[in-house]
Amino acid sequence: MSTNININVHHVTRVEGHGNIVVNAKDGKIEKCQWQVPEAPRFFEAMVRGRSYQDIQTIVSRICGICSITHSLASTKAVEDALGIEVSEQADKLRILMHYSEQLQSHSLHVGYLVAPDLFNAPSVVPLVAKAPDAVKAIIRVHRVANNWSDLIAGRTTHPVTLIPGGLCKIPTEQQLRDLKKELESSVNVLVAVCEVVQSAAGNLPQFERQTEYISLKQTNPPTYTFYHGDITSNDCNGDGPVNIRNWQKVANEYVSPQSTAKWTQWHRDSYMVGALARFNNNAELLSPLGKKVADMFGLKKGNTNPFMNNVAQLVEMAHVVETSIQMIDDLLTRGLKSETVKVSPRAGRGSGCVEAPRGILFHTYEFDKYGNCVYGNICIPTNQNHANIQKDFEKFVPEFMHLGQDALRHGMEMLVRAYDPCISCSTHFLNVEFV
Amino acid sequence: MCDCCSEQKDIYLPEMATITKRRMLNGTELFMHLEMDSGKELEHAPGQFVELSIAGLGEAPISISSSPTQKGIELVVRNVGSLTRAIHKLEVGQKIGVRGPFGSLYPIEQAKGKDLVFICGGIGLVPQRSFIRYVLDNRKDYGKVTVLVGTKCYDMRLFREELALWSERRDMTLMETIDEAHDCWNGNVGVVTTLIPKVESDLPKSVVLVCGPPVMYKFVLMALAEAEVPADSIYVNLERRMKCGVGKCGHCQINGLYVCQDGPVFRWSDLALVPEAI
Amino acid sequence: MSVSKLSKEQFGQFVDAMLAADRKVIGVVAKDDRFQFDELQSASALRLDYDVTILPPKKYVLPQIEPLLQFEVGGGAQSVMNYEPMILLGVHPYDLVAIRQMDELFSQGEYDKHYMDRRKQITIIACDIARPSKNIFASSMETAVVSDGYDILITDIGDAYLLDVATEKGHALMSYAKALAPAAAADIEKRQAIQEANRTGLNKHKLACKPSYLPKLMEKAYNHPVWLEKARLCFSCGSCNQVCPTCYCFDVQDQVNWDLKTGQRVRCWDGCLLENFATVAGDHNFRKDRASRFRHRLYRKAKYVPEKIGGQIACVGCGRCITACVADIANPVTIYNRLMEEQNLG
Amino acid sequence: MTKPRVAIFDFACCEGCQLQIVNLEEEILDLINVVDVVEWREAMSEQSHEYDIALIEGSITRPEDEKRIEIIRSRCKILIALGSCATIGGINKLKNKFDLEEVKHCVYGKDAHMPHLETGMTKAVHEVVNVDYKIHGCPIDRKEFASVIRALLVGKKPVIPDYPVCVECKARENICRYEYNEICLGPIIRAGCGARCPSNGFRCFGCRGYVDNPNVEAAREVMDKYGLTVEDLRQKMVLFGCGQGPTV
Repeated sequence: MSTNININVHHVTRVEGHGNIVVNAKDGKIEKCQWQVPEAPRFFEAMVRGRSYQDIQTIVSRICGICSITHSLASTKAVEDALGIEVSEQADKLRILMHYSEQLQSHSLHVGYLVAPDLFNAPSVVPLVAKAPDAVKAIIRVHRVANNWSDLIAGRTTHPVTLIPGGLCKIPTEQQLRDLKKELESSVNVLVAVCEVVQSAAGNLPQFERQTEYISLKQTNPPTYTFYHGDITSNDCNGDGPVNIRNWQKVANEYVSPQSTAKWTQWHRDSYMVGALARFNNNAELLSPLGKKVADMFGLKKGNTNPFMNNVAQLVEMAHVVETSIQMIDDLLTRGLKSETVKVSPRAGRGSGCVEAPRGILFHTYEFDKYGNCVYGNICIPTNQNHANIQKDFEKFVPEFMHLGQDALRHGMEMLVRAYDPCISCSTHFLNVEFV
Repeated sequence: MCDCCSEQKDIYLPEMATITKRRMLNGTELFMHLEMDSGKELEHAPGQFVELSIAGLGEAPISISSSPTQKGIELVVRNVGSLTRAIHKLEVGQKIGVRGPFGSLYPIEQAKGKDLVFICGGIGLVPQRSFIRYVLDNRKDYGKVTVLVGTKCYDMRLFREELALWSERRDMTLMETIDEAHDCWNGNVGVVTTLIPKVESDLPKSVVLVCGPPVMYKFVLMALAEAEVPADSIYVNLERRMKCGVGKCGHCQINGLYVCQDGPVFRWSDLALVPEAI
Repeated sequence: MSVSKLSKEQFGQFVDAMLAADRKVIGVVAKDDRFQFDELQSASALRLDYDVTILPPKKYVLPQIEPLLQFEVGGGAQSVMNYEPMILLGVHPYDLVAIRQMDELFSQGEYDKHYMDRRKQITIIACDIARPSKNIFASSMETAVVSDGYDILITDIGDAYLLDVATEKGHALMSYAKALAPAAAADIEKRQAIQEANRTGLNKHKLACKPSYLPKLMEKAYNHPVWLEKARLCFSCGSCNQVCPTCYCFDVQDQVNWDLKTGQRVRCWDGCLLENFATVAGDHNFRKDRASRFRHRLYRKAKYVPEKIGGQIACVGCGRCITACVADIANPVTIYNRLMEEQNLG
Repeated sequence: MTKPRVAIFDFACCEGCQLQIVNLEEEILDLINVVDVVEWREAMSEQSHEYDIALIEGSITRPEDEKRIEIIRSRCKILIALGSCATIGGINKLKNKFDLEEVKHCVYGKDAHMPHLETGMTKAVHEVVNVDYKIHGCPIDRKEFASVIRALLVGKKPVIPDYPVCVECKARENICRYEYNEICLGPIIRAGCGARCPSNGFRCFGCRGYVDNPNVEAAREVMDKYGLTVEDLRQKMVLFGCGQGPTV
């Protein structure tokens, strides 16, 4: 088998944004092995300056169409932190419900439309329509439920409009929540069916392990498998964690890599991983019963170090958010929905907001002048935090799988990139792989 | 509300017609002859229009160019949008939807015994032709017939063969002009108003029928006023955006008048106090 | 037919009985701190004490989007006419006048079977105004009280409703009412007092002339500077058209299904204030200036439509356009009064 | 009849408009019944240089992007700009208000000079190549997208509204944001979205761009009436409105 490898994937497909893979090896010796991010930079942190605190969410939501709800939540929390705004319990619950809808939206999109073709050896979901129509329809159904859910609570599936500093400018009616609950209950079986389909092909996920640091939110009061509240933690935290989200820069330690228009990050090691697998590894014991059941289906256990299992962790979370949301809707209905008005006055201050995007932990920080106009913005997105880890994975993956030949290696590397559910449009755009 | 009307037909439902002839008159104007699939005649009067439609592409008001004295109807469709582009692609034997006829008529009765002067600008010849042919088919009912035809440029001229025949007829006078000189053209050059002084009929006693693009009316009407043609012997044929064709949708309204019902043919004296008309 | 009486509780039972019998009832319900006509789920949601609804009930008489035909692309078509019976509950007198005008407009000349067939399926339970809205001027337009045109007219006399059943259609609904008692003379007097008060009292903007004078007023006003002055701030947003109970202009469009073989021809609300309302093929716009479109609406209300329907003014004084206009230029009374003033001066 | 070949490309954007195509859900099966999607990097691995219709998402921000869009234009018969970034430059144009060197420095600090961080003025697609149709919005409305595509497939000019959002907002019986003394750009912004934001209690912030003839002067003059200032209006108009026409 040839040990000369020349992989140059310019713009990996079936990912959000642009990324390249470049591998070059001669006589079994690796000369170059790179994950590159050539996305056109968009400069959000510069653009928010001078804008009113009311408009920050509208602007930064546009960082990413896939996790726009997450960006909206993180930025709104940051604005509220800066302006000292309290949010009611009802609004807090509705926001979490809104956030869960995006987890389901994004995970079902990723696992169903972007990853599944790899597992079933198809170039896209289109040929699968003929091959496995029921499975495709099941995933569409789950995706539709998630989108209707976002529509209801966020006002739109993408770029939410109901989220304002202090609360929500529109809340669903109790009848709408009851209808949503029914829809979620009826989609549990569909979701399990989707898991079974993926399980049938899970053997196609490469066996690959690499020890790394896993970073996510952790909420102890009450203990929750959290996406929204809590502090920053990692499996490497000993005396130095958890870290308050206002100090996120101490965790991310951003730097510019020549391979990337997006900034890279590191904490205790030279790279870390964020996302579903990181959350799972830090919080698995807090999953809902159905979430645990799905993890068991795949034999996924806390402390897993196979990045490909991030896809499975996403399925686990899909089950978790659906089941947890049904419970939350019951709580909301028991208390009864009240219409709330929020009054906000601008003041000078700096604040941070942190939530878990579907693809990992996300940080926003803003500073405002006394008129409520933004003077500083800093955003650190999950995919950027994963770039270095992808690079490190590549460096271990290539020697281990080089013997399979160039095509299989390239395919495996593309799958590895996809497993991270990268959202390069967030940073700017994704990955161009160039092997020189 | 009475119930006696419940058997009424749906005014928005087109009837199907078949294209029996088609040819291009110039680069953009398609001439078509249609026969209704019901086998019946539309029984229109000169001046009226139909709503022509291709299901899926929409509907447009189109003047009828033929005289009711002949079988079927003739239409001219200019290629200006996606519907008319699709109509241009239809071939003989294919179907098209027709609603109508709608609108007011030329003064067939009132003009009897009088001299007629038709002033046609560009595509304005199309509806005028309906009345011209009707008059020629009922020649003895009318006095002198003069037809003035102005076209922007040589290549745009419509009904060339027919105009050639008209020019040879002794029972009518045809005068033609084009706005822009052309190598193949020996006739008049200039806008259609330049022909008005050449009309031999006693203009103040004639019935004058005007149809052309929106910009033309102002100048023609000024010229006719100068020639002392009374406003109640001038008829204009107007174009507006029409959706329903039946006086409901409001699009074609000019002040208080509905072009689709009160028009398209108006007596100019009725429009004198209607500022939006011209 | 006669005037009967139902206690408020019995009236609620009457409404619930109609709903229980699967009758489709459109009633007035709260929308935040405003009101709207919507399909009623239970009598408890009904708000007959409303001031005015955001949109008039025309949305049920002439829906915003309505299929006219179903077709095969490039082929034949069939009429779509499947109209279910409906009860419009709580229509104020001014809105009733507007619906009656529309009935006339859609049946005169070419008979609009789509409109009329639907309309015939609708039973109107009108309701005397219990609370004036902030911009109502129905008294000025002589539309604050009606004596006919409804199937049933109800009046809130405090502890009970009086029901004036005027038609067979109305009478048929009374089978859902229990404990119906004839109204006593004192009740009738109460009703008269309410109606008399409404006749003159619903007048937040006072028109300086009789409405019947408006067509004449407009004859001399065409080139008045007021059109340009007001229209300078006009967004051409058509809000005044949308909320107007007497505006009925529509557009017709073809929609194609995903099979690309079938589709429907629909009509949808349009508005003469919108920039391209009068644009024809070839992009010539016959009413290009904001001022000419602005003027057209007021002429339509005060002159053009009245000429078509025997003199009735096509403005019923609901005041919705005044509320809806962001630029605050839509108030017809302000404009008519200004014309009156200057006419008197001159 | 062979199915028209459709390719979807993205430039500087959030990819939310492509997502709306996916969000057609079951209808996407209808879509692929009537067109051949031959290239769509976000959703499939296949690629092609031969296509009839190109859907372009995103703004043009770099010289290499200008070249790429010119090549796409030369290969397609119909080019459709998809979403605000493509139709009006979208939120990306906020950048044009700043000095570009300063912007790079603000985000990347001492590394701002690195060649892969090069950026130019943000342009809408029609500022670089000829655009046949625009599907507006941030993100696009999937129903509108579907109806535009269907219209084009039967050879009909799609109906893209040229009237303000107020038309649809009134139709949905929303209470006007101005009645709450809030700025809403609805009166000058192109409809077609079904007034989604005001229907959810949020002001229109103008993602679909101006109507052809916006009365910006009126927008300025009504501020006073609602206790607002022209500066407030300017703050809102700049978000999606940079450089697309008259301003205050």
